[in-house]
Amino acid sequence: MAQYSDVVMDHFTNPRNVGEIEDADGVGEVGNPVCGDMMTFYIKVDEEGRLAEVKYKTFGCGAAIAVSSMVSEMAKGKTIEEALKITRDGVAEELGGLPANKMHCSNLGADALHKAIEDYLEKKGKE
Amino acid sequence: MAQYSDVVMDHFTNPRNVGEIEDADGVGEVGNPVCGDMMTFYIKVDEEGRLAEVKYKTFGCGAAIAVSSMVSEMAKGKTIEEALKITRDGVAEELGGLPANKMHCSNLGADALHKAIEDYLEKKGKE
Amino acid sequence: MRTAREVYLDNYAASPLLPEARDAMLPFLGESFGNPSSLHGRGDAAREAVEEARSRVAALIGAAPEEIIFTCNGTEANNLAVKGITAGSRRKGRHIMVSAVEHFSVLHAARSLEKQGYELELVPVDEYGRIDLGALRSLMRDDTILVSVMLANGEVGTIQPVAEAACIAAERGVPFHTDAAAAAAHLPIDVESLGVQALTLSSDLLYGPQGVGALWVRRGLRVIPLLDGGVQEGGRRGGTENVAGIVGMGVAAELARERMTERSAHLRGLRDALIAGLPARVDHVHLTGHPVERLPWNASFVVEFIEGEGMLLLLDQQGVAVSSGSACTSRALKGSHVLTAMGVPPERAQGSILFSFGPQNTLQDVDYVLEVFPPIVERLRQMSPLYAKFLKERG
Amino acid sequence: MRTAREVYLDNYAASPLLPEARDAMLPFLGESFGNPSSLHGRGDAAREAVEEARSRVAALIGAAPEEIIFTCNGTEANNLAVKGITAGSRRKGRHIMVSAVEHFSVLHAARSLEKQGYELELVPVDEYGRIDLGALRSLMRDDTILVSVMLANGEVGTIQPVAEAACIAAERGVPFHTDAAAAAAHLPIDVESLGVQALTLSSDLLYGPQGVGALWVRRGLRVIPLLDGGVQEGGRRGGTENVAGIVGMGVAAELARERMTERSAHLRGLRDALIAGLPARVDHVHLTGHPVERLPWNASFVVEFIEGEGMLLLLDQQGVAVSSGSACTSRALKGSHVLTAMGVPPERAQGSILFSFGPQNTLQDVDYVLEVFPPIVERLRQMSPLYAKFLKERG
Ligand SMILES: Cc1ncc(COP(=O)(O)O)c(C=O)c1O
Ligand SMILES: Cc1ncc(COP(=O)(O)O)c(C=O)c1O
Repeated sequence: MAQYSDVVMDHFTNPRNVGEIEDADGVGEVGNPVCGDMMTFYIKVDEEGRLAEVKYKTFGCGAAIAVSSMVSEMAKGKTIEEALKITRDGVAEELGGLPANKMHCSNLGADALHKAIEDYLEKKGKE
Repeated sequence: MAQYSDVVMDHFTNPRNVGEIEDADGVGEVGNPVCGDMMTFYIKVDEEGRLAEVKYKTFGCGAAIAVSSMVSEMAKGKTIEEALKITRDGVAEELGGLPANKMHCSNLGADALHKAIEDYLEKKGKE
Repeated sequence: MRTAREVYLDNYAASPLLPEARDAMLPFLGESFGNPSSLHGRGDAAREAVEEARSRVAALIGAAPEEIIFTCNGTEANNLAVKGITAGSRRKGRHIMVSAVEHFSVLHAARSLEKQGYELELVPVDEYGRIDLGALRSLMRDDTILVSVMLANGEVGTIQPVAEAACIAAERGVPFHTDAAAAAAHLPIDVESLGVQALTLSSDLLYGPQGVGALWVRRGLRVIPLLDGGVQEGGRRGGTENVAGIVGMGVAAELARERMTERSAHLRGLRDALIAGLPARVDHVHLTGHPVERLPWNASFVVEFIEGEGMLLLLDQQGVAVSSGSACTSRALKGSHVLTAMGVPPERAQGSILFSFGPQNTLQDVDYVLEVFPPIVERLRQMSPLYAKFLKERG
Repeated sequence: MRTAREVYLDNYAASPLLPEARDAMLPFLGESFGNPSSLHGRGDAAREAVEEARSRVAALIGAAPEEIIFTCNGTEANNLAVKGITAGSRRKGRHIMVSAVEHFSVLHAARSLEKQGYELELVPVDEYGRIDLGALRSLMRDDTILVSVMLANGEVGTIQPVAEAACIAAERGVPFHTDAAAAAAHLPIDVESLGVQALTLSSDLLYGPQGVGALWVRRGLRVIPLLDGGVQEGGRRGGTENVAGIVGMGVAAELARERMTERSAHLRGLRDALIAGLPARVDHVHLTGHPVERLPWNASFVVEFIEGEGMLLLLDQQGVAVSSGSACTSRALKGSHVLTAMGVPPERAQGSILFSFGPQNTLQDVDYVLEVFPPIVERLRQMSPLYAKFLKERG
């Protein structure tokens, strides 16, 4: 798959932090299998407001899986504010670039993370 | 030139009876260099009404030259009546066939011969 | 990444060139170079080689050599058929019909005509991808000027009832084209008994070289050229001939005829072993296409809950080369129009995978796939939110 | 018939494939087979090979690789340019202009557009075959949507003032296409300084394999595909790529760039030796085309009073391969439209003969021609009624 960088292939082949968090503090789902890619992110926030745990499940192409893995690595240990600054472009950059046609549809990881954070904030607000 | 039969190639390479007859009894010219082929036939008729000599000059493709040569061979020694029975198709047949696209434009030999005979008959009539 | 084993099961995309075809081509890439239009000895030799290839290709489908137009691939042949035949019958009408599962080279050619003012009707197919003959009959009109239905679909393997369809078109006197690119090496074809007016062939799908194809057009049917230029190919297709390629296609066509029975039996064995073995080892895997009326080399599936590209990449890492009709694996990022036309739900179509066998494959290749593929599916499912949902729902 | 010597001087029709190109192609006809669209390792390798070739072809003309569309020959590239650019600018007008001496793949493509309702204007040329720039300027209209003038004509060798012509079109904002098929191996090309929007290349005229060509299209200029199908070539040309052929063209393009100066000097030497030698040995022989602004490999003549096919056949018997633009040697039995456009009288055009040199030719080849050709001319003239007339008239 010459279309993917070595970093993408590494994250696709050995995705970090795959899984669900049963008692997640926030859950974010984006995408749609009809369009090709779908991701669900789970976060656990510690007392200092840091993402202690970030997990995900991903349906989609190699890029989608690598993006999820990279986002989980980038987000882990960050504060909420820091994590909200993770962007699609930033993720693609960390991955050593993504093929042009994968930039939009498969690069949903940051969105899913942000959704999970919003979910957390919303739940927290309600407490 | 796989398009031509061996007989055509032989007549093209070693055309028989090429030339002019200074004091010809009949001369026939057909064709037009603009269209590609042009032939002039010369005949000499003996006392018995036979074609004692048949010569020609030809401007044109391999087929045109081979046709002229074949016609001269076929006509030589024939009576006027016999010579008038030489047809385009007969010439092509004797040549072992001609490529389809050469049947019409290059196969003018019989016409030229007939014109030479007409010329002879006309001159004779005037005598 | 080099793996212990290379198992190439993407013969539909490209297949090893027959050594016999290659050997026949080499002189024309070397000292026998020549242009068939030239009037000297070298041109004669090139022309004779092209004409011999033409006879061989014609023989494969029971046609006359002068009815064969060499093209540069199946795509050009299909474009020439669709655009050339309609342009030749312009005065008779503006309505064209092609099946919903045609290769893009038919479908997109037809769409481009639609943009130019032709009316296009897609003939629907059933869940196995077979066209609806009743619909074909009822959708046909007095101003229909072309029907195109492929002989067999490469993506899902389904063989179409072309003789029946051609018969329906013939009742109305409508020219019928069939794209036999994916089928010609495997199904005996006789254009007379098939009753079609035009037929597409592709060299690479005959195990010949890439860069060559052919369109057969029944004598008397008018085809307006797509490539205007010189009077090559009887004035129906200009351009200097790819002599070496044409020669290679000729040899491939001849060998297709000679080896068809033997090859098909071999391929069918491999195909059936995988079709039987895979669902036995992996749950929620479904064969796509017709279970019986299918190409001997085609084993296509949808694997639920996961997406094709991931399968491809992981199989590639194990040395197994395959393809998929998923949106992510298409450069246009669109899911397979074939699966869609067959009514496969989009999320399921995302799990499409095609194993296409070639003569060089063995039962060991099937065994290897059956060994390495199930863990790959399992691994991707473990990552899949859809699979998690499914498990939860099932309880 | 085998002769002592083989002197091949029909390199314009076909030329020996460069061994370097052949060597680069062979793996792709063997174990490196693959489809550039495939997403596995084999597909990657094929895709990389195609992309490398694209870069090499682009480098030959100073273009960006992604602006290169591979086709199956120069004819397809020209058809794509003429039909694709006009279709892409349909809304802007219906008027197209091509020079009167274009290759048939431009001229007949334009004629087919004319049948579809476009207006075609042929740009006239002078006695040397050079276009009339004043006429180009004055015939151009507000609704002109394409001008196509070749870089050089293969039949008579004349190089066109394309930069000047393109400049005139640019003033009006009209897309300008140039067919560089016959020129690209011999004239340095930089699409920027040339100021054109599209440019045709043909592999076989770069000493690469037959069956490949390319169209360069400047970024931003819309081209409607001729071959609809898959999204190969950036969606501008469908169909499985001829990988081996494309690789061969890439190598040929690279070598054309590297060897251009040296090759041209060599060819020019041969050409000039024949151009000087032939009229010195045979009366009433005239060079056709421009005496100075001409392709290094082209020595074309008209020989008065005789016809081309006869010369070809007799030269072939001496082992010399050449071509002619006479009506009898064209399969369509029409005299050269190029000579006609240059005002050569038809009976003179019948005596057309083209010696096209290639890198493998030597001065000995020229000497051999100068030895065997004069007796052939003499022999045919002795048979010619026109020559007899000429002699008589001269007295
Ligand atoms: C059914 C069918 N038709 C046409 C084609 C197009 O052939 P090519 O890619 O050689 O142009 C293919 C290619 O796979 C095919 O499967
Ligand atoms: C100027 C020019 N353009 C286009 C072509 C067509 O190239 P092809 O025969 O490779 O299609 C030729 C071929 O000789 C040519 O000389």
